[in-house]
Amino acid sequence: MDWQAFFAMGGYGTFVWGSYAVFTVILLIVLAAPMVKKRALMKELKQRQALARRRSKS
Amino acid sequence: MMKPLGQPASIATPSGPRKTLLQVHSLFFQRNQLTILENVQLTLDAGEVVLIRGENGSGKSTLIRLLTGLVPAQEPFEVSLDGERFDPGDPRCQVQFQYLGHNLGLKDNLTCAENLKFYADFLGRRADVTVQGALNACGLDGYQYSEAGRLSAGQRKRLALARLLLCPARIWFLDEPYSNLDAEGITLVDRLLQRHISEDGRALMTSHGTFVPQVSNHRELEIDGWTP
Amino acid sequence: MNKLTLWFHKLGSPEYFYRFSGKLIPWLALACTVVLGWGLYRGLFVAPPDYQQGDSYRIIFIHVPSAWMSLFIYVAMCVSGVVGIVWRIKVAEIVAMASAPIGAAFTAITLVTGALWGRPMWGSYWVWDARLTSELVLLFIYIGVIGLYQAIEDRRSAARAASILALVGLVNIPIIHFSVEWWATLHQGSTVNLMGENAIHPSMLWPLLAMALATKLFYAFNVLQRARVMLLDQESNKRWAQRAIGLDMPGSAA
Amino acid sequence: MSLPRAVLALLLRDLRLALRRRSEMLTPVLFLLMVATLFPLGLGPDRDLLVSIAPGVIWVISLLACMLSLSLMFYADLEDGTLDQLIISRWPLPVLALAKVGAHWLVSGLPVVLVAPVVAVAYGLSSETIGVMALSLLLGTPILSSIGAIGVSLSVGLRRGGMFLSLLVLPLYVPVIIFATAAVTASLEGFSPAASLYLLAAMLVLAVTTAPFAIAAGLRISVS
Repeated sequence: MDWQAFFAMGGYGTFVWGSYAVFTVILLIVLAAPMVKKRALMKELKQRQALARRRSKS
Repeated sequence: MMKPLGQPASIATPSGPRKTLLQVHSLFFQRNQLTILENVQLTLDAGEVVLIRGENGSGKSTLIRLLTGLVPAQEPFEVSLDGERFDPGDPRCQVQFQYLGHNLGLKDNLTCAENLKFYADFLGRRADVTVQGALNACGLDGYQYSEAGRLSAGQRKRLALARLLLCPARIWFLDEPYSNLDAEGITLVDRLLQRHISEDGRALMTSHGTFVPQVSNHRELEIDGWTP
Repeated sequence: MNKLTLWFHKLGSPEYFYRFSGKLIPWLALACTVVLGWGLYRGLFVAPPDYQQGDSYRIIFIHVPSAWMSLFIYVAMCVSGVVGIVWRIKVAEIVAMASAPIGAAFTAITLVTGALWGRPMWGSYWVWDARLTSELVLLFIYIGVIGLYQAIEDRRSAARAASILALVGLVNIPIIHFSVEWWATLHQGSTVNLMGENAIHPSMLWPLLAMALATKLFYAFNVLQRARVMLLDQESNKRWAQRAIGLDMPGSAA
Repeated sequence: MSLPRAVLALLLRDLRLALRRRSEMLTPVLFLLMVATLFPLGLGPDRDLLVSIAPGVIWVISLLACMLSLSLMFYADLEDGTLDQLIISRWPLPVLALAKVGAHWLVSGLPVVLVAPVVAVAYGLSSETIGVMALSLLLGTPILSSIGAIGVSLSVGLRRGGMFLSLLVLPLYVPVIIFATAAVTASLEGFSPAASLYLLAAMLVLAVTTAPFAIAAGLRISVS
């Protein structure tokens, strides 16, 4: 398997790999977004729970 | 600081055996996860004024806007009028009620007469009341040609009340009718209410103040609003 | 109520939807990676270079599936939007609004890969080709829908408003596509077709279909992930939601 | 009490209001005139160039001129509570929405249609092409008003809805721009503009018959 030729993509390497890079990066961002949002939501709800507990004790 | 969750507001009402004409069952409303209204039971008989009292933000205005269909119901609630289903979205029912909210529905650049003339054409006019007659009845006799925008808050409220007088409706939904009115204005509201219920009409009104409608037949309900 | 509508009705309840989608996501993710891997392998390593375009045509394996997805997700968004508007089902509204960003992402991918492919083909990054122009307008519609959803405060009315805008857009998309197509041929004559209408060689067709399936699987599990988080956010005061994430909050609604 | 009378009352009320603020009525026309004079300043007075860009330039400026006053369509009604009265009245809201769109078009669309030929003369278009342009504007500006009204009804509740409006509405204007300018360009180059004008007319019928329902739905959301 001639890796050198493979990456060259018949001279269009920058365009082909550029496209695949964009594809991967955008989809990774789309993939990660809900996970980041869930972590932020959990943190906020934990704070609200702590506050609610403190308020219900006082 | 995150507002803590309060108890949902509910209206307790004596379920009298009398002829119930406008009945509301299990009304529920939630805004941004805060339950504002829950299991609201409400009856409104012909010839009666029901006053709903409660602090600001306790859901009074929301209740009225729900009943008039301005705010869509999140859970379907039952409203029946004379036994039939009262749907605020249905033209047959819309003909029967009028709504007066915080925003009075007046155009500042139109004169008092033009504002009322529009509603006479748009909502229909009672045969026995003219535009000028309504203005005079509400103490705005000299103002028919002055622009609504130049009136004082009290006078603008009187102009809105003139619309209630002018256009036919069996049910009045009034949100804070007493606000911005002086003592004389409040007696005007009471006079209009008295005349309305004497013609077998009915009115549901809200107020956070202490005034009680001086009319022959009224009932008070308390929204035990959630404590912020 | 036959089984299907009963299931569909149950799916409408947030708690059931949350649990049901939770079980489904791992399988969808697994299937997506498998199909994606196979498609990429076939497309990049096995498929022969094109006699005209050489290896630059391999961009087709992500450009075309993304273009299909940009439209597929838009239609899916409108369908769940209609369900949300007509029956006021919160889950449907959430699924519709969760789809919008994914659709916009695929539209952006289509545009960028189209430009990168156009450079070697036509010599410039942006060509007012009919499809690329319609795709650009579609991106603006997506941004409009997402923007409107963010701009309105109350989540339920925001979802309704954005769904209505999406439906208005849906009616306009064929008209836009037709008018841009007509406009492109009017001004430049039919440009060489990026994908070429000539019969695609099977060794190229299979990876293309595999990638199309992979992107759909990706959308499926990602939209469920997003919908679950948005559902938790909106139902955070409900006990079932708090139990689902291991919290118990005094004074929360049933 | 009949629907036509109510619709007429609404239309006349809006026109009377617009006439009370006559200066506001002039903004679309002044915008068209001012911006139309910027292009020759920017591109040079060369006659052939101006003639060739005239259809597209004049149409785009007219579109933007119509958009300027779009946000006024429902904003005042929401603020002063008249929109509530429209919604809870017994009259079908889509019909009332159409009346509002009609009133807005008479106030902002029609003046643009009347003034654009003047600008077209300044750009050196022949009288026959100017006729086609006026017709394309006459067919096109009502579409802009009705589609724009959908965007307005959805964003009227927002604090800074105006700026946001163009983002919602411009993508939907693409077909109108394409066929309207195509008609004028066709007549400029001596071809018959009939095809484009018919398509524009078809879009007008589609817009006027379907947009009101979306506007009504949007208004109900913005009010709640």
